[in-house]
Amino acid sequence: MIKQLLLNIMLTLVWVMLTGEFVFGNFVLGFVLSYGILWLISIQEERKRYFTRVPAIISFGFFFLYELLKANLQVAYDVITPRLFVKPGIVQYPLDAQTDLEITFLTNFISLTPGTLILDVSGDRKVVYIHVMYLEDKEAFIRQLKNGLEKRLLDILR
Amino acid sequence: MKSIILKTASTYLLPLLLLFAVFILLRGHYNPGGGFVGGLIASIAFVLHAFAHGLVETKKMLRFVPSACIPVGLAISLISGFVPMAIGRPFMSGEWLSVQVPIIGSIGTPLFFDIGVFLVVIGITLTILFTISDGIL
Amino acid sequence: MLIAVLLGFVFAPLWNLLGRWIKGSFSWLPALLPAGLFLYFASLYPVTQNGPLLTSTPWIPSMGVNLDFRLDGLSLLFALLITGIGTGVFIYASYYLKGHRHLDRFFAYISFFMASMLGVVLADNLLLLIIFWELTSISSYFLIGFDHEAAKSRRNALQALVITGLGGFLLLAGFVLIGTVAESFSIAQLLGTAGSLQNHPLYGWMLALVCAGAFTKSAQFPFHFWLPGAMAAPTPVSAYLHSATMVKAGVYLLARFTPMLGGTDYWQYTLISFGGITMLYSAFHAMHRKDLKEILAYSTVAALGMLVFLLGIGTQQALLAAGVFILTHALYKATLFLVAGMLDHETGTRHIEKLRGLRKVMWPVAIAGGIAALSSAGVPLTYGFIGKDLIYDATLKAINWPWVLTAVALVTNILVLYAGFQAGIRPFTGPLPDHHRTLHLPNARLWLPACVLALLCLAFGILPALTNGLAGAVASAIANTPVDAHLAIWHGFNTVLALSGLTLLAGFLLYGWFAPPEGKLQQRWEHLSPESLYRKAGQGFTWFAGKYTRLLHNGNLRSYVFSIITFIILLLGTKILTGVHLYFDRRAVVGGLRLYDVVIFVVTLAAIWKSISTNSRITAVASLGVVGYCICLLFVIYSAPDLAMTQFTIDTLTVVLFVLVLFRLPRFLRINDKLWQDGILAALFGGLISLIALGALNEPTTKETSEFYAENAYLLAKGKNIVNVMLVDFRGFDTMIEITVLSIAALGVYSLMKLRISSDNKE
Amino acid sequence: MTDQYLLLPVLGHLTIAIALIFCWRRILVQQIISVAGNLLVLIMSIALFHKTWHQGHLTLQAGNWQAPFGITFVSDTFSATMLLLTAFTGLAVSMYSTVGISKNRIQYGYFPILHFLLVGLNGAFLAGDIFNLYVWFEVIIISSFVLMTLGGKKPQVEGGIKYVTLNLLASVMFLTAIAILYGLTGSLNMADLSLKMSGVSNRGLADIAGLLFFIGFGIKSAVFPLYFWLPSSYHTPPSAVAAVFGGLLTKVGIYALIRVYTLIFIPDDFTRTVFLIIASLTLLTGALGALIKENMRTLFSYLIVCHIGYLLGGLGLYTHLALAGTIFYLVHDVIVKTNLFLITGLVNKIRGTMNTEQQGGLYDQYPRLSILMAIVLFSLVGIPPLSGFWPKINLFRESMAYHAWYLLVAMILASFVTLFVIARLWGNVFWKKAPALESSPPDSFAGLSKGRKFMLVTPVVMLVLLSLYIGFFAERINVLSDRIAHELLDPAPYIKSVLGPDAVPATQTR
Amino acid sequence: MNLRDYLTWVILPMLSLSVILVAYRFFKGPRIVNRVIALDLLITIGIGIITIFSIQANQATFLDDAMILALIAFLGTVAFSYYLEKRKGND
Amino acid sequence: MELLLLILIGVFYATGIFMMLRRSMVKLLIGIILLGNGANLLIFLLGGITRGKPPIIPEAEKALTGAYADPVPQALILTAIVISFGLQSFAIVLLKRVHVLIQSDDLNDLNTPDTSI
Amino acid sequence: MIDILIMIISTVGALVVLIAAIGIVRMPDFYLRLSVTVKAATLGVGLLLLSAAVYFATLPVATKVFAITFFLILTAPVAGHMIGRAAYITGTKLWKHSVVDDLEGKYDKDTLELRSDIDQADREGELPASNT
Ligand code: NA
Ligand code: NA
Repeated sequence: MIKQLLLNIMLTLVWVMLTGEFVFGNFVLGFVLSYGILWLISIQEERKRYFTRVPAIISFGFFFLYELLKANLQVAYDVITPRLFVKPGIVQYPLDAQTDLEITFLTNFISLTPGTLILDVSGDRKVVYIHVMYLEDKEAFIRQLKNGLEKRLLDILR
Repeated sequence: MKSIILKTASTYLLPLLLLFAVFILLRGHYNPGGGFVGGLIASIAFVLHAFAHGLVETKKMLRFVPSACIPVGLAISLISGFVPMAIGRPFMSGEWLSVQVPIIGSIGTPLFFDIGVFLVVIGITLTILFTISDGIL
Repeated sequence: MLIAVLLGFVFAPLWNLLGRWIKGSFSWLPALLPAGLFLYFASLYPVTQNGPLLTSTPWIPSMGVNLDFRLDGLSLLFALLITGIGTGVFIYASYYLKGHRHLDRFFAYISFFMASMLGVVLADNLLLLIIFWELTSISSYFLIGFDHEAAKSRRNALQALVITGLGGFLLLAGFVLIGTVAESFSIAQLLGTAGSLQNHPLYGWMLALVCAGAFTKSAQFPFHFWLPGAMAAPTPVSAYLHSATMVKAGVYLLARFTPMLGGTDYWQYTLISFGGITMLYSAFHAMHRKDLKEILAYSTVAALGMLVFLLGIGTQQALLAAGVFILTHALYKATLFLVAGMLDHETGTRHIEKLRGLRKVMWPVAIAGGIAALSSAGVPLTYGFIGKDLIYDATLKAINWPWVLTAVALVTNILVLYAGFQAGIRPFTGPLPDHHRTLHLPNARLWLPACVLALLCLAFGILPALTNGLAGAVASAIANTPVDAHLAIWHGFNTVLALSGLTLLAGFLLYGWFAPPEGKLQQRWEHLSPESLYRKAGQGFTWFAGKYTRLLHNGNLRSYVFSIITFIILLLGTKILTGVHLYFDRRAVVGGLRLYDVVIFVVTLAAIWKSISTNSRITAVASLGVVGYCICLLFVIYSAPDLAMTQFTIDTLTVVLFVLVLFRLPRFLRINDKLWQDGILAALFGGLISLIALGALNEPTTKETSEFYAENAYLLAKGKNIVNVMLVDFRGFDTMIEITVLSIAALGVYSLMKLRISSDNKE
Repeated sequence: MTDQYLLLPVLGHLTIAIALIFCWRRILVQQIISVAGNLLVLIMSIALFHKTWHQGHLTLQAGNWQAPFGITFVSDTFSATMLLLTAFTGLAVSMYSTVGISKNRIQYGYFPILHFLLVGLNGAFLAGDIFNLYVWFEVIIISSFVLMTLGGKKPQVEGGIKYVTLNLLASVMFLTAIAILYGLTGSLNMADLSLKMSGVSNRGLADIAGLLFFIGFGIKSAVFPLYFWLPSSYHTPPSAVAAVFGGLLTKVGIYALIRVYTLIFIPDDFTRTVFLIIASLTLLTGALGALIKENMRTLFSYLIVCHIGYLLGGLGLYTHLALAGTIFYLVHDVIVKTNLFLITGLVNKIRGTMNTEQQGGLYDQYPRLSILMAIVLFSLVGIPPLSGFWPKINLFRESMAYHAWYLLVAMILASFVTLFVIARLWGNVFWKKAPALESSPPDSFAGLSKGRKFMLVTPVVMLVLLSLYIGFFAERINVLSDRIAHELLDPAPYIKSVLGPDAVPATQTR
Repeated sequence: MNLRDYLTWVILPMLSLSVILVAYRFFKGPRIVNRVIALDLLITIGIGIITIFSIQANQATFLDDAMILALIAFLGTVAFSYYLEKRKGND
Repeated sequence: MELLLLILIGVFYATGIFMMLRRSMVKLLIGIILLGNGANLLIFLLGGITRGKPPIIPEAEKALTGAYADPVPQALILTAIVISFGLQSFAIVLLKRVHVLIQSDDLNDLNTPDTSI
Repeated sequence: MIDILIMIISTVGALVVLIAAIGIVRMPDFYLRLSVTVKAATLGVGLLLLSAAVYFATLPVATKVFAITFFLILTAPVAGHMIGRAAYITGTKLWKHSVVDDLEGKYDKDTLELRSDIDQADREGELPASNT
């Protein structure tokens, strides 16, 4: 119930921002539209404590940007220099994330980080398979991901 | 296709895309967009959902049979054309109300016409795609 | 007169409605129709003596087609024959076909025919004439095919229709030509300006087309063979249509056109040669036939040839002879047909070797047959004698080669005598075979008409002056100048009499001594006969049609496309090479190029190339996607954001569509033949389009519509995106229809995928 | 003169079609709505014809935008006549379809799509805007695609592929022509184009644009050598569908051709010669094809091709009389060809086959029906004074006047072959005894109830009466054709009615 | 050098070069998967080009097209993946 | 750019026809799509192309002034694109149906209705 | 000043895009190419968009730029996952110098069900709760 309302308000805001007109009428219109759409597609799953940890989000954002830049530079360097340093491999990575949303968030962020790409999630949602460009040590890679990205992300989501 | 990631993504993309579709529809008179593109985007949203969740799920989620949009949309467009005739002007003359609404601008028969187009496009795209993918998605 | 003509058409369906009575005891009822009409026309005889009787009723004045009728000597003679012999035939048929399950239909057809025939001879308008002309062909078709379950009937009916139908179309062309040249379709007006057509540069065509109509209808060599084939019809029909009336329509036509087209050398040579050959050819054939009706058919053809021949000679004597011979021939030939029909009806055979001594069981028939045969031979005191006299008189007084023409006439007459005797006398002479002893005299309704006609032969033969007025009127009408007729038995001892005597003598000797072997002639020359040549030509034509049709329409879509594109290239190429000025304006065409333009261009070209050259379907689809996205980019750069959006969404959807369908389909066919041929054609086509586009690009254009939209989109239509305003307002109707198109497509997809019809014949 | 209700026949069908989609699965309701709707549209069309006849050109500016800025619809005598013919055909086919079309097809949208097709046809006849005409053509082809393949049997879809491909090619050519035309003039309104064409300096390009239209419309009207799709496909759909196709689809191509070649372009000598030669070849090709076909509908398909030659020939001759003849022939052809395919359907219902060799005995079994059919067949041949005869006089006459002897020969030969094949058909189907086949399908006509028989036969009777009317009251039709030819050759009133009285067409030598 | 020229002579050529490179991969393949990612990248670069072009032409309107591209390109890739899984590599 | 577009249009028409002349049904369809693109570009080109000036009236103004792209061809192409989409969808499905019935991609296998009497 | 900023941002963006383009040409196997393209392009285009936002400096444009970037970030990894997975299933080979392939043999040939191979013993007891 609350989730629906939140989603609704969020969509209304997106609407207003998209249209760029901060008029009362536009809020109403946006609310009505998103209400209609939500009614149309009714998503069943309920989720608790939707977003509470704003600071965690901000910190995660900076962390992610840092990772992004670092890895991008690495790839860029590799691409424009004549020799290739890549040591690719597909790694099975056990998940702590459980819900679909958690998994999706996690995988998306892993993929967005250069050098790593999610290929698939196992049917039982226990592991993901990650393609890694610079794989020096499999165990170290897994550990680093566990304590870095996944932990921070789950802190936000749970 | 059994992908949790795609499923989740499409679940959240769907309302966004639909909202966007309506946005594109309504602003068409002032900016690029309009009933066609709006309708196409809305249908793409559903098609994406169908790819992720399977056709059966998508149909279950929809509160209407997509093909029903066709006659309804056609009827809306046609009626918006007939309205001016009722007051003695040629078929499809633009008739405008004096109120102004944000984004949309003036409310008039062309707007309803475009809404009809929007519905028809959703109806036909979904009918075609759902019919073809019946049993394979 | 209009009513007189139309009565037959009115009664035709009526007989059908009265079917039950007609098939019962009221079968004589229809005969009242021709009888009444005969009396009507007979009553008009005095009126026609003072010149033609004309009536006119407007029908289609804007096309110059009116219900104009004329009754002059010529028409009257034919009208009387049609109704008079018609009466006899109706009565005869009412018994001959008694109990036939389609007797009502028979009377319907034959009334219809009678009316059409009356129309032909009475029409005073060329187009009206051709209408009735075609109707006679059609009704003849139905009558020949009356016994339609027999394959032979159907075949012969079709054959007759084909020949006369072709003639009809040619005649129509001829009439239209004459009408165009003379600026009138009215016969009266044409007769009034007679003489002007002969000098027209297209005279030859007029003559050829009219003759084509006349010769096919009147069974002139080499179109004659449909007539013996038409004997598949019931005998009353043969007697009526194929001896007395319809076949003479061609003769009538030539007679009618004598003043308008006649009198020239072309006319003479054409008619005389066709008529002469026909006479000899068919008289000779008549001698070799054993089937009663075939003998009569061929002798009829000979008589028709004689008539054409006489019209070709074209002197007053010849025209008079033709007029009298029409009557003579109609009387005796109808009689002979009726007799033949009775013999067939009673004995069940028409083979002359099997028919002997029948005078003993059916004497009135024998008398009728005998008189008719004598008349055909031209024995004095029969009307045939008068006719023959006039013919010799005409040939002897012909302008060119009188003796040659006379010899032709003589030979024909001798042979015709033989044929007449074979049909009218031989069956009744000699001993009666045993199996014919049980026969008895048929109903009077059968023999009475024949006897009446035979008596007329005799009556006119003894008192030829009775027909002076009519014969004169006929000749006058044909010649378009007053001609007096003085018919008499005795003209003194002269060449004509000698020729008549010679005819009789030679004929009797031939009849007495000569018995042609059966079928030998036909067997030997069959493959050269016009009929078999016609069949071969027909087969050849059909063979050609098959080859041609299958060559073009061979079932391969690509060959269709190939032909169409070739045609387009030839058509437009010819036009461009012959009459289009194209030039290349460097500034307008090349100016303002940017790097990304070139990149987009190159990528598009490469993607197109990939999409046509790849062997993988999915790669082709992906390449198409690239093509689409490049176009989308072009649209953005060249100021069409709406187009770009639509192009992009639709391209993506098309990819989805392809993907959903494609994986169920087999791989691309690996056969890739005719690459060069197709490639060159396609390149030519593309080049052509580019060239045309270049031309159009260089043309300056006004932009007043776009300017109107730019100025008024917001002020009048309250929108700022002009393209969208056009779509929903200025040109909203297009959009309305466009969504209709989409809806139909969706319904189509739905039904195509979901509907399965199991049963084979369900529609 | 402006007429707000000009579009009623179009909008009427559109409304009916939409209403029919709303009652998607209800067969009886659909049948009733369709027949009643067609009757209604017939009345509207008669009213429109009446009004056009008495008041001259009627126009409607859709959306109230003055020409050439909006989309214009014009009803002149030609359009109104075509509308009337379409209405009669529509009514006949709709009635016939209630029994002649299987329930399955009705459940899958037969009736709405039939009405959509009629929408397209009526719209095309009224369109006064070249791009709008294109869109109407698309309505026509897409609905014909659907009707062609509805049921999805093998020959249907096989023929459908060819039909679809070649018609799409035609659409592309049409669109290409529009592009060139817009590039040359910057206008789409046909009346406006008529004025602007005279200002185009590059005459050759204008002729090229015209020829592109000729190719586009030529494919649609199935002239040689663009006809291939027709004999590949017309015999595959149900007879009722084939009847609309046979009666109207190729004619709308000819209509458009006549329209653009009288209003926008004037054929130069080259184009006229092309038309005449193509017409002759069309006549011959159709005739030769008809000669060798044993399947009734294939045979008739070739006859459609053949007889298009008369129409194109008349346009190529391009004189008043020739155009009048063409119009007359068009009027005759629409009614007769429709009826021809309807009776084919009846024969098929009775005998269960379209092959003439396997048919027979109809004359004995159904004499009255046979006579009815005979009238249709002989009208087609043009046995005078039935309807097909009259126009030939003008066409013969003008081809002589123009010294187009080859056209004359082709017309005579085509008439002759038509006569021959029809007579042969009559012999085979009606006269001959039905061959006693072990597996001959049952007569599915005899078993029908009186009411259903009525629905099947009434349309045939109606159309027979119409063609008899055309034949016997040829004066009326001739006056009509004459007036249409006059209007076509003098477009000034058309232009003035669209663009206002001040629009002055350049004096053109015609 | 003003902004417009800079975009025209530096940024757009860079993007054009990228297009050429990606197109090369598209045409070279090998196999459809490589083409699909190349196609995806082409569209992404297309978004960039449109963005730069909108600055250059001073027309924010074109960003709407970029938005549509961003939204929808995804569907194409999903469809291709779907095809590949169904066909299991059989082109 | 006009020159490049001219060439491109010619290539679209040529390859479209070339593909229609192949024996494969799928290629036929690709040909139809290419032809349609060619026709659209032709309209676009002949309507006159303008860089970077879409026919949209700016926020503050009430009418479009100066140089701008001709909206008419754009509206026409838009209609044409959408219509082609409808027709192509139908054609694709028809193709699928044909394939289900004859199990072949070869157009030469499609001549039942032509060669049957 | 603003112009300089735009130039810098757009140059960086274009460079990133260019590197991705070079990468897709140079990388030896499919997975590496995919890896390079997905994010490099996202980042690059994001920067280009940012430059547009700076240039126009209006809220609607900023919103649009935000929306586009958001969509790209949301969809690009998913798309990469989809096509990468499809590629693996259809047998696209890894580069010959690849270090490890944990995925090998994990897809069920018929159902394409992906196994995890950890806690084989546990699997019998607790089946995933929300398996569709
Ligand atoms: Na490197
Ligand atoms: Na131009």
